[in-house]
Amino acid sequence: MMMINFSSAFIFIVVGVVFVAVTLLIARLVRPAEPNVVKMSNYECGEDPIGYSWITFNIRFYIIALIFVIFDVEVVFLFPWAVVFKSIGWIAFWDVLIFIVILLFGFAYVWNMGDLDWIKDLGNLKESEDKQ
Amino acid sequence: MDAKQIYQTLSEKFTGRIKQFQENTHPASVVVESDAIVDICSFLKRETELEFTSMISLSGVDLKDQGKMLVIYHLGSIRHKHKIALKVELDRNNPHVPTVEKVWPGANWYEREAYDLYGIVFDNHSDLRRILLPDDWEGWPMRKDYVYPKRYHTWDV
Amino acid sequence: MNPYALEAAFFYLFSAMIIGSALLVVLFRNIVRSAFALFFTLFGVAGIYVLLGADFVGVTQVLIYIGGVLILIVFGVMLTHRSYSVDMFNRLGTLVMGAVSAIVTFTIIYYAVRRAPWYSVGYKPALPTTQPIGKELLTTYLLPFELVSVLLVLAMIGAAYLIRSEVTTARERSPITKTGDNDSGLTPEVSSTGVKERGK
Amino acid sequence: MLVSYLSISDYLILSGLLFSIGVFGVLTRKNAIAVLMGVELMLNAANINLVVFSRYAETGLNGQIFALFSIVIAAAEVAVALAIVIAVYKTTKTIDLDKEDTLKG
Amino acid sequence: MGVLEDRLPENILFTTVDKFLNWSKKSSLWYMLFATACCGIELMQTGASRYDLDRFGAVFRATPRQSDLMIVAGTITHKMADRVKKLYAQMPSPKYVIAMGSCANTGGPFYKDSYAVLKGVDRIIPVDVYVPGCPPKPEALIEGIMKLQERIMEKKTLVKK
Amino acid sequence: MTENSKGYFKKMLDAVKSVFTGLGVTIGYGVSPGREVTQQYPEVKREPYDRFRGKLFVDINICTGCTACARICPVDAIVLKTVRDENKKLRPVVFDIDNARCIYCGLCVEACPVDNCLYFRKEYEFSSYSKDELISHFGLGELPQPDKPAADRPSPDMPAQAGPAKDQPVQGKTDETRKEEGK
Amino acid sequence: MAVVDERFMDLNMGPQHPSTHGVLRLLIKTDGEVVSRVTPYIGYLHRALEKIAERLTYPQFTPFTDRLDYLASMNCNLAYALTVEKLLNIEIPRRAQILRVIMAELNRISSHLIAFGSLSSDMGAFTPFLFGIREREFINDLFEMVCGARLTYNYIRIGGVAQDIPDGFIDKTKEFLDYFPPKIKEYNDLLSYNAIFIKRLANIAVISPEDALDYGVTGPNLRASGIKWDLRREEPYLMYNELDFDIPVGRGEMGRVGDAWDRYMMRIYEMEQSAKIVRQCIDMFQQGDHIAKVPKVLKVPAGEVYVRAENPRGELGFYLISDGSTKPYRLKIRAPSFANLSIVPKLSGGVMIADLVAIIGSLDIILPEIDR
Amino acid sequence: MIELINNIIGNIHSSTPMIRWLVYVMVIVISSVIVLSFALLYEGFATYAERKVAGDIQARIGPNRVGPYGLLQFVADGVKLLLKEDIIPFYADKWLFIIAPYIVFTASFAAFVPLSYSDHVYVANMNVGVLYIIAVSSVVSMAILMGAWGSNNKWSLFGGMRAVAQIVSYEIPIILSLLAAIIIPSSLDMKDIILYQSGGLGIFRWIIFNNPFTLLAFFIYFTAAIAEVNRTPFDIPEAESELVAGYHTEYTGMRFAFFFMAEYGDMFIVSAIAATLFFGGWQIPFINGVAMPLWLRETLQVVVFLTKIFVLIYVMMWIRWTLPRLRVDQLMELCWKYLTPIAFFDLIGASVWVLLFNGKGVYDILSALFVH
Ligand code: SF4
Ligand code: SF4
Ligand code: SF4
Repeated sequence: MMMINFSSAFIFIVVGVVFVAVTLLIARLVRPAEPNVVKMSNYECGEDPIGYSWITFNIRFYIIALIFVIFDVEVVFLFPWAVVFKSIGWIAFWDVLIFIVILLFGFAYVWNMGDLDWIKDLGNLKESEDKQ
Repeated sequence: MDAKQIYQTLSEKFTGRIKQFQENTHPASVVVESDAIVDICSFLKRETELEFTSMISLSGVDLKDQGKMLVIYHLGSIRHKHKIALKVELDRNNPHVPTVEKVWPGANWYEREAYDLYGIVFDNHSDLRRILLPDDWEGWPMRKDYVYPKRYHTWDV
Repeated sequence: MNPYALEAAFFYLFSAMIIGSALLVVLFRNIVRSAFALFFTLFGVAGIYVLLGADFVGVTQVLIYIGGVLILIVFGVMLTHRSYSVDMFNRLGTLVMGAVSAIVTFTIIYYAVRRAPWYSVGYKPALPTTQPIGKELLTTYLLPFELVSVLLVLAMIGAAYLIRSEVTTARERSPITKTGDNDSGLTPEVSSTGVKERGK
Repeated sequence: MLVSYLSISDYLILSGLLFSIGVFGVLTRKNAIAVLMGVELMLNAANINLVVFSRYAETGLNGQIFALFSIVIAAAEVAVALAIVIAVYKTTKTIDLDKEDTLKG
Repeated sequence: MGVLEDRLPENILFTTVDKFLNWSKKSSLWYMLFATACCGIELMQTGASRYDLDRFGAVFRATPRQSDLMIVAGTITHKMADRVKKLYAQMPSPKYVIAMGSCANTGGPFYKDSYAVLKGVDRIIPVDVYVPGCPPKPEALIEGIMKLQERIMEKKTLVKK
Repeated sequence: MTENSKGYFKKMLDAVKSVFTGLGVTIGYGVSPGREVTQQYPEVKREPYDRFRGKLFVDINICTGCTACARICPVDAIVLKTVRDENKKLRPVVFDIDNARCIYCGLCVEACPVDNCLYFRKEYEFSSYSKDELISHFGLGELPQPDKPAADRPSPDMPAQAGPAKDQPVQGKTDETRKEEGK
Repeated sequence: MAVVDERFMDLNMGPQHPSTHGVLRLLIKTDGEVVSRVTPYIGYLHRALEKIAERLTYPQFTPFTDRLDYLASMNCNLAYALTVEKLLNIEIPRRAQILRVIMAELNRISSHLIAFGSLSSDMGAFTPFLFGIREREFINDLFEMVCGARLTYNYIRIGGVAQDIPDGFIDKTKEFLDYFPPKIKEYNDLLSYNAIFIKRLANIAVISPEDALDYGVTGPNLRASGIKWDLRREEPYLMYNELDFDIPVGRGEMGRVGDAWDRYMMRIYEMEQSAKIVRQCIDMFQQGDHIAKVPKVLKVPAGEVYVRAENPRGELGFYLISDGSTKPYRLKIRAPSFANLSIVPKLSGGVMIADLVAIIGSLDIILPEIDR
Repeated sequence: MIELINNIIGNIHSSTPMIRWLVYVMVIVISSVIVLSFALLYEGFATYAERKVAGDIQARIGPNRVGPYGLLQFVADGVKLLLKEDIIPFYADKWLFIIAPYIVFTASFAAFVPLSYSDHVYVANMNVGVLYIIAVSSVVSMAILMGAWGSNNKWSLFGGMRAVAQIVSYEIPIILSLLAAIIIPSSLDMKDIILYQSGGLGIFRWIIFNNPFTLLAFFIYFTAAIAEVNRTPFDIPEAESELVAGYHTEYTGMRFAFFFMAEYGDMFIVSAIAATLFFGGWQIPFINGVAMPLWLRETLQVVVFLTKIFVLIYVMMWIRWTLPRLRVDQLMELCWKYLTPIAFFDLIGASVWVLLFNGKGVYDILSALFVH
């Protein structure tokens, strides 16, 4: 039965894609198309874009994603645990408690090191604040 | 301190560089040499009895008939609640005056505006560009002899 | 048409998706596109897992690989992307070398697979896997299970350490020294006054 | 009794194909992250094998659990590898493997 | 050109379809959030509680890519004119323009003595409806929009022109 | 980055509390919408106040052609051309008000020496598809037509007909007149 | 191959951008979310008002002052009228003075309502914005009743006001004064003391008093920095010295003195004060002329004056040089927002893009006044 | 209905496998089309409802001209978007730009699969249902990134980056709070979870009332879910006042519509999860035990389930039109420093509760107490 269920998911995906495609096809039939150079240029509040938008991006986003991935992997392991938790009982609880505590150690570390903060050099700021 | 006293303080401190005192204007104005303006302004700002903490406004004026241009600095003090206007007379054909941007950072934009509209050049200004008009605009529109353009870019004005 | 035919159909479909997009991954000149092509590969692999009755692994594949690792990769690409560094491939020689070794690898695998006497237990009915996996994890694989946590924490700490030195704020490089404060964690009791006296 | 159209070898060949593509990517790419992507392909090929065995061979769920662990390890690997790549990039402004000896060594 | 656009012969069915399409166009006029001067305030007031443009299905969008209607509300200076042109160009067809207020119509107060003001947006982009006033009352703007709706209904979409 | 744990929870509680205060305000509107605020425009029209400055109108028959209005108008929205008729009275041959340019400032109305000659109506809905339609023509034209009510008689082609007059036409303010005034 | 520093992105915010309050353009140099430098570009609404003033007669220019700061047209009318009157040296009838104060203060409320509303919509809360406009409609009605226009009033004239108030105006104003204060409480509940809102604004873009003075920041923004400076008190014009009202000053309630939240709150407090002033004025009403005798062709004696008045956004000054003719020789407009905006580059090094929006919103600038 | 057809398949069990499978595929295709039409209808209606709710809260009316009560508004919007020109910016990465809407919409649509609308009305009973939904919706972030990067527009890129950072971050508290609920029925299957919550008058055995930790878990979940679907106060990826329109700035016409629909689809999904996991899914309050015909029960169940979802959606709209938005760093702070740790401790607390009381909820315990 399981495969059936997932095949229905697959069929949903197909139907979704087909729907989008068909709609865009219909749209293609009825919509006007009058491209010109300015129209195809990128919007930037009415100005000509300066430079390139595909530039290297801020590293903070990477840190967020990094921490997320680690947590993501961890919580995925909690799903099998959650469904057998009641039947196994306290042992399962302690097992997972250790599991989580180890993780929380890491979490405390990144928190402490300021990896969770967006702006990190608050040191200077503190000084300037003290002066005032 | 009223304007008269301010004038006296100034003329004592900057003998020979203060040209004239005009009492009938409101606020009373002191005409000063253009190259002394920075010294005078920083003096006015620093001196505790004067303490002109802020520059209220800076205006350019085109005195076409006299072949002159004026730059007028309106100064005010929050603490002492007095006001004064400083005037600098410039040659209309080649208006140049040192910037007071260092004294009041707020002067930056006012000077750019005067440059934009009158073509008055503020020496040593950090960023003297047109501010209100497009960069490719021609002429100094607030001058009395400005002729309106006929066409701009691709359309009629 | 029978369930096995359906399975076969799905298999070939997913295989096509995997192989096609994997080729794109290694062939696209534009690395951002490669990264996005990897999306389809991973998705196809998830499909294969499900097809093999490993629903939990399949879903995990989507959740971790697509929703996590791939995003990490894309971010990595964006972080190191330079708009003018287009040439991503080595010289032609390497290309040929690579192709040859890939073909050799495949040939070896192919013959190994074909030759090997697979004594298959045949087609097992697919059963729900989440519960058994949970049981196994908490019993047989308890140690690895805990080690996973350690490993991940170490990876997190290590990775965070590696890039931390690179995180500077714009203020350091900013041409203008700023006077304003931006509130981040340092808020002196911002909302302690939350709902205090209204108006005047 | 119906006969499966697919046998274990079909899956294994698929994984082999994916693996060789990964090999190709690893060998030919200059960009470190692109190489990493090749590695991911290979890892996925290996995972397919694991799951296939858990399905067709008498290994119970072990294959799947191994696949899970492998996914975890892949995630950790990518996280650390990318961190290295980024750290190197930030100092040298390139992740070109030809020019970058630190990454090679 | 769309494949079907302006291609269909005129008959009852197609004219009805056309009517329906026009109805949808007129009922969903998303206007661009674009206001330069005083008229912009009245534009805001029009969108706000008292007049509630949303009743007509008109909501604002911040990007020209998703807007149908550009309400030029306010003075357009020469410095701004290029941007207006560009924004107009970046809107996808079918698109409409309402010139709101004297400034957008003719330069209004700045018609005579200003060197910096564009004397009417119709010099740079095509205008569908002119709404007079300085600023026009919100009611006047709504009336202008309704005028525009009437005009949209008269247009043809798929049927041959 | 050690957070004061008391502050941590207090902050949270205050935040939650203030959020709920805000939600309380909006749900008040949510359950009893103050819909009466909205005036459903095309059906419900609020009558503008008496002083409302809408479209300009001229009672051309009592206009003396003094051009005061045209001179005061800061944007030259009024174009006025007068000729002297047989009684030596000024007669506004052309009296165009460009509604697309007028800024509804009311200076002309105040300047007009004749009561109720130039006045604002409460009319404001006159948007149009073309700019020319926005010019209202009130001029009397060449020939006197006293039998017709002149107030809003449409005479689109009037300016063209207003040929050379016998006397020198007194024109609405032009650049030259402007210069004179301002010395 | 142009090598750019790829860590930074140059981003245009405006001229068409929802939160630049018109047509301001900010060129932002940003490193991801953090802004490293902001360069404002203005002049997209430069309408040459100063030049127009030189080409029109004194009364003719009044309507143009409406377009100066259109959110506070009355105040602009007033400042201009005061300037010309100063040169003319005429006495304004008492009734006209009271009327002027009422109008100026009502207009201050309506202007602050927009300030309040637009800041709230910049912060992502759209509802308070509409609430602000809803109350503003009430004031617009009042103004339409008095002068027939909703936005560009042209009501306060040289010598007085254009017309006396119509019947019913006083009652309606009183009605408004009763209606309004509860709404302020609503705003406070909904927005001012909302934790998110405070978090967004407190400690953001703190303007120190020194900076404020250096850059010529005036009005509520200056007062938020803790300087008690209100021209209605310091240089009383009209009959402000007879009125009893407080001048709210920034106290750093939620963070530091002079932060964005303080600036925002100044407006809320000032609305309350303005309502109070209007109430007093209504009690002080007396019969009399609404306008002094002013000659039809107005020739202003030669001279120079700089007159300033407290506008909702700060000090609006007119520097007028008259050569004795019917037209100004030079009319320089000292617009409060011009100075207020010029501090933005200084404030915005190191803030985030979202903060930039908060800064612009909390300074409550208005473009026509900056560009003139 | 689907169950019904399943029964038919059971009846034709004797027929050849081929026919059986054909029928089965047909059933799924048909049901997917039905769900699709329902989703589209709902999405259209939701946009209408959003505007109406906004209207209510903002003391205005909202759409009321287009069709009766403005009900046809979304039809008009949809058809109009169909008629809009399609622009692909010249410098965009065309493939990514084109693919993104497909994935966004499909992912949001595919998440509808495991939902259980009533006892017998469901598409598929996945035994990893909850996890499946989470996994499928996590794909959205990838698609958004594609669209944002593909647009080659700075605003889009900002929006995309923010969206991804936000969506992935908030996934953690979501999963953790869901786990706190999942350990009680010990299943990931939506139907099992709902069946577990039967009894207790159809209300008191809802998981949200099971213990204090699940109550807290619901609030964590709901907060995080609002962030997951990018709505105010967490709408920074499309913050109008900051980023113009966020990641879909460059999208026009239909392509934009898909993003838009996906957003509303996601709202439905997160509300459906909340309704299923915390509010007893289709358990009918009070009259659950009453005997009634099957069709009536099924209908009622569907209605009840949808009502629960719509109430939650209403709350989301209500919040949207009340609160200002957070800044991106505050958003991250909220997630990592508040929600995540709290969710962790909540999970631990919930599991302790389960062990202590053997999985019994407050209701069970109390009724046990009172019965004895
Ligand atoms: S038409 Fe009048 S109100 Fe409108 S922008 Fe121009 S001056 Fe302002
Ligand atoms: S209202 Fe003002 S602009 Fe209009 S015609 Fe009269 S004077 Fe001219
Ligand atoms: S001012 Fe009055 S009387 Fe004189 S021309 Fe104008 S409308 Fe006629």
